[in-house]
Amino acid sequence: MKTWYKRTCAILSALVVSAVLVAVVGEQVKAAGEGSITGTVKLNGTAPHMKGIDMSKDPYCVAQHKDSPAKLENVVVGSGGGIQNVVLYLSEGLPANAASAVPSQEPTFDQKGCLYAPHVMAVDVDQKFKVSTSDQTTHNIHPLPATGSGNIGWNKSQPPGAPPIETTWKNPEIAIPVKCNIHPWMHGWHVVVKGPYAITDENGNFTIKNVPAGSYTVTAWQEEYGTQTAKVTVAGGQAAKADFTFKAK
Amino acid sequence: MATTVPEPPRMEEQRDPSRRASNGNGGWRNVVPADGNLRALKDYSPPPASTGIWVVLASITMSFLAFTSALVVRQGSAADWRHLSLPWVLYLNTAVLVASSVTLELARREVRAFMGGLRTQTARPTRWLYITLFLGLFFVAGQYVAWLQLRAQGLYLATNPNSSFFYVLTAVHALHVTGGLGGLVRVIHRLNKSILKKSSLDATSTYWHFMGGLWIYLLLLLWIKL
Amino acid sequence: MNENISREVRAMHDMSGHAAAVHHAPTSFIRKHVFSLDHKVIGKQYYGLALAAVIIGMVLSWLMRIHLAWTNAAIPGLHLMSTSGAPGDVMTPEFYLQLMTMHATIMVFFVLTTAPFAAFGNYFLPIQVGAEDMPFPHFNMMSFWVTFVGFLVLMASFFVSEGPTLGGWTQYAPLSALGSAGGPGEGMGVVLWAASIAIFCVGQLLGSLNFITTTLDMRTRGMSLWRLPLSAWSWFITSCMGLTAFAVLMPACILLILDHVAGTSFFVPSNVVINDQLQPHSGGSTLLWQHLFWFFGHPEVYIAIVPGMGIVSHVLITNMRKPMLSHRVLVYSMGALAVLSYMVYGHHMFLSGMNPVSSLVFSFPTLVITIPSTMVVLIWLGSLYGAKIRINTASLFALGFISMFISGGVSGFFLAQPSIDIMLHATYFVVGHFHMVMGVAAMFGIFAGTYFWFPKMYGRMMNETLGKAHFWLSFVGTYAIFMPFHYLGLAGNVRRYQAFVVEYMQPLIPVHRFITIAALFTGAAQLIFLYNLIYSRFKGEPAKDNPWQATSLEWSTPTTPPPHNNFGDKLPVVYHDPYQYGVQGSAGDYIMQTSPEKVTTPDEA
Amino acid sequence: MARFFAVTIFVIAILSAIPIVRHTWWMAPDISTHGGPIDEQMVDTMWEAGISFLASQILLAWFIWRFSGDRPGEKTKNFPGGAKTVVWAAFLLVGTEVLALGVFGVKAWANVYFTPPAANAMPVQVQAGQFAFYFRYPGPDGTFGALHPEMISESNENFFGLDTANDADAKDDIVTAEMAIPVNREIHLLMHSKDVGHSFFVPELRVQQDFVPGLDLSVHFTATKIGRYEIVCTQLCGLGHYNMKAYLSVMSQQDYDGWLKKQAALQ
Repeated sequence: MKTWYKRTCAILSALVVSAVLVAVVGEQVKAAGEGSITGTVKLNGTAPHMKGIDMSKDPYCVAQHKDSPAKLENVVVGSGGGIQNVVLYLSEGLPANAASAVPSQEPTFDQKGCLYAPHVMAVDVDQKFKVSTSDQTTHNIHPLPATGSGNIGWNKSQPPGAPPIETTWKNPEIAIPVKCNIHPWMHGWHVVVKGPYAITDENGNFTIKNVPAGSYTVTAWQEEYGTQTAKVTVAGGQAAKADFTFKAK
Repeated sequence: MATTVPEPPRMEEQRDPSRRASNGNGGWRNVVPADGNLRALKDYSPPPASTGIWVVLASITMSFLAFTSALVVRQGSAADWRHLSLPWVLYLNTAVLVASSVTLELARREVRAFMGGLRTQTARPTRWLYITLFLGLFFVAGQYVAWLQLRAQGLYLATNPNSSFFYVLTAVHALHVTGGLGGLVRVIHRLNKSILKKSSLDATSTYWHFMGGLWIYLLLLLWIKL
Repeated sequence: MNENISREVRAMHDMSGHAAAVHHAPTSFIRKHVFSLDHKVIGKQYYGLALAAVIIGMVLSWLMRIHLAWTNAAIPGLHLMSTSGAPGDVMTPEFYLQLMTMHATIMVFFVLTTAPFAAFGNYFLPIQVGAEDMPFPHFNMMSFWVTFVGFLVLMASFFVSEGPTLGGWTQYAPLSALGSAGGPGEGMGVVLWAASIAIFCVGQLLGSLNFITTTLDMRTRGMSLWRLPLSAWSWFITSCMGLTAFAVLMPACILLILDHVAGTSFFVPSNVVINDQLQPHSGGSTLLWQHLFWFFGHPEVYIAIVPGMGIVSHVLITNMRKPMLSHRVLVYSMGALAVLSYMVYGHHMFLSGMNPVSSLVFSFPTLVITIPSTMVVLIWLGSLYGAKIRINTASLFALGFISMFISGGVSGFFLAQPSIDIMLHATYFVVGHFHMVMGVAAMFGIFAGTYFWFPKMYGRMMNETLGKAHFWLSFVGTYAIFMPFHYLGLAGNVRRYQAFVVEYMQPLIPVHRFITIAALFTGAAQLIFLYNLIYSRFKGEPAKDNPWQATSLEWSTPTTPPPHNNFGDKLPVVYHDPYQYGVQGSAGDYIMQTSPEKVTTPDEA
Repeated sequence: MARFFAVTIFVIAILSAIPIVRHTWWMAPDISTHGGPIDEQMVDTMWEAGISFLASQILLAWFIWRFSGDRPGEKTKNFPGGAKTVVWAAFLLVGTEVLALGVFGVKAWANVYFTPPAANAMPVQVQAGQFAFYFRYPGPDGTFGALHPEMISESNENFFGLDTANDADAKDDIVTAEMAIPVNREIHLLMHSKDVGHSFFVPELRVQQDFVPGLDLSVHFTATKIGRYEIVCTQLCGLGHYNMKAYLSVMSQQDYDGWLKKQAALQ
């Protein structure tokens, strides 16, 4: 009786251990298969002058920018000519299963100091994202997808302290302008793509993660300068390189 | 404060039943029999239908005045007023509608004679009514043809203000005419069941003639303005 | 001619005339209580509709008031009404405006027009003229059910994706004609709104048709026009207004709907840019809508108040135990109001870009219209002199009506003048003015009528104690709410604001808090009325046929409530003017219109 | 009960009148040259309306006090004057009142709307849109550039739809979110709405005028007092209506010139 009990325990534990091993190893193999694309987006030429924003209509907004006057964010060029807020995504060559995978993390599109933070938000199709407000003044969020894009626009207000609006976009669209009518200067972008994407930081650097091995067309989108593409081949587990340069108008 | 001297029942105020009661001072229409039961005599006061129809026509008039002023204001508001050649079929329709008024009058004469009992045949005189009904239907159909002709010119409801007003005015009028057709059907039906009221026949025909007049007004308006 | 023909002929003669009114008492429940042809049932149905509507409208106003006083404070459970309209129970600007629009539309159309006019008028006009029913009972039934459908359509707009329209009950174009580009609720919401109002117009036109023909053709023997009670007169005059006003609003609504669904440009001008997008309309006239709307809109105000005048006079006379100083002056004044109401509509548009000369042209009749109104008030006051006023709930509300009407009336002096309108246009002064004069005053008229006629409608008296409590709270509360509105207006507080972020308005917020508290109390007081209504309907003490010793025909019906054909098998014969109270040489202090007693009046003696 | 009611009416009437008399809440002080007659008109009307209000409320209260309740043995009696006096009273009292108000009103109205702007009036254009006012100064060349609605782009701060690239007149136009005007200088305000109906209301300035889409109106006024005032929208224009406002700064001429330079630099 006792021996029978011991044997079963042994078998069971053996099974468990092997299962765990298989899982772990399998994971590593998969990870080894996925590479990434890194690079920088630069501006060739002098950065255009960004107009200041006169928020005097709403004293609250003015108060938020006492020390650093607000400026337009259509083209934000960092040190060394890197452009911020450029969205990079794989426009061709993505296998269906990778394209349909939806990232789990939820980006937040915040309203701060009567501006949008971030000014440009990229999301995957069906990826959940939050629209929140940190301001003590009421905003209305009004995304305007192109007619026929299959995305449905909406227009909702967020009083101070209102809970974030959580929603998704159903179809890829480059790009959906977002407005606040109460503060007409407020505008931002939702860039809806399929598959992995990245967005440049203040120095224009980016890294598209979780790219399966293969060769792709990478597209960079900037709200003023439009798109540029580059052919990139990603070897399993390697980091491919792709740099972009927009010409100043 | 007017007098409170009670009014004695005026038996001497007998009227002959055939004469249509005057619509004057409201209180003095009815003759009161000794037992004071008024119901038997009610038919000597003007039937509500003959008053009601004018009430109806008044409100219809108001509506079309509103449409007219809308048209005038809209024309003045912008320089996008384009000339529009009316479909020729409208003139045919006009003729048809006028004809229908005539036939309706013929019908009325017959029916009045019939109801008065002074007539030769026992068959009910529905012939002219049916003809009127047919002409009315023809008019509505004709209006539809007019829309088709306009569409053929590439003029849709929203093409320009003129076409907008053309469609709206003709459609609303056609709707009212259809209502009149309903009235005619009702008249024929009640006549066949011998429960037709003279007043409802009169009211229906008044309405019908008004529709004719209204259409001629609209045609002039469209002809001048568009 | 043979036998059967002559029978036909007779049939045709017998069936002519008032036959329409003669329909037999229904037996089935449906025909008795739902699709009834009986003007009394239809009147009650209208009253029920108004009651339901006023409850909704009042709750909406509560929510608005709370939000105005404590902006961005969470109202527990508000998200249940609209998740996007109240994220975290905090009201959004668009939701406030949507509630405001619905409050106004519900109150103006489905309460102030239906209750005093359609409800009481339906029930009592035929009885007061001594008829068995309206001449076109089927139209009458349709009139109610069409109105009911209109109400449902309006309510439906709460349940469309973006919610009801936020354009205000005046629905100024182009905001109302641009579709969703204009803002949340401006798409489907407006279409439903316009459809609902157009349907409502049809219902009221059918009603007016019946009212007018009833008054002109259905009067019993001896009931000359000048022997009609003032309430009957007011309903008659109102129906004449309704006939013309609603006939103008309907085309306007049709055109508005077309701008939405058919892409026409009646009201939307060229070069309208919203959200950086050029709107696909051109050449429309924005003032056109305002003209059409206000041509209806101003008579509508009198449609709401004139029945109140009639009902109040009727109630007051009975409780003063003496007739009005002059029956005819009152009637003529109400008539004058009706006629003038069409010439003054432009005073709503002084600053709307209309030619400044026409502003002056419109301002004079507007000032002149104060003369008939003043005449009405002075007649009321003059008649109170030497009266023996019986204080009961009905008469209290009637007297309260006069007080309200005065308070709301005098502010008209200001708004009639374009120069002052520069300071007061679109401020709370206007809101205070019309709430006093056509809102609350009309409500007081409805209350007076209810407490006065309830015994006849349901055969039971209403509870006086509860009634008086209801009156006191309402009367004081009303002044507490609406007097401050005028002060706010003088201080330049703009209406239709969901919050007061404008600096010069912030000091006024405490006033708004006071108003809100008053509004909550006054609203709660209406629950007393609601309870009284239900309680008295079933448990009230049985009423006699003529509990107020009144003279007009509704008090001489054989039974209480009246039988199906109102007067049994004999129609009444009228011998007297409507209000024979305190007549010298008479046994009692009143003579009913039906009594053949011969007496002489004081002025004859 | 009746007497209590009478007292209530009396008290309410008095209480309602107090804030008016004490000007607890009253119009903001006038800073315009044309506002005087308007204020006079307001005060006159307040007197006439106030008196008729108090008179009739108190009369009502008194009659209720005096004539309520059944007084056995006493017959009801009629107002000695009878209906005639009442009718005449209505006609004379109100008629004259109305006439007076009307006539004086015309004066006040006329010097706002029937006087053309002076030739040297300073032109400023205001554009209303959901939900902000933007202002345009013609710049050195003194002419406004043409408007191109299709070019309006709030995201690029081209609020008026100016073609600065090709239009010389538009190049030097100065667009601001705040309105500044020199004191004691007549302003000719050209009003343009880019979308729906709005209104331009400055209580201190005694100016209120609707914007009519598709129809450009203009008003003219002279501010006489330096200060910062608020422009608010009074015509329901959408969800942001309550927050559609801008500031009006009335400055001394040199301050104004400085301000304008600063704004020009920001373009």
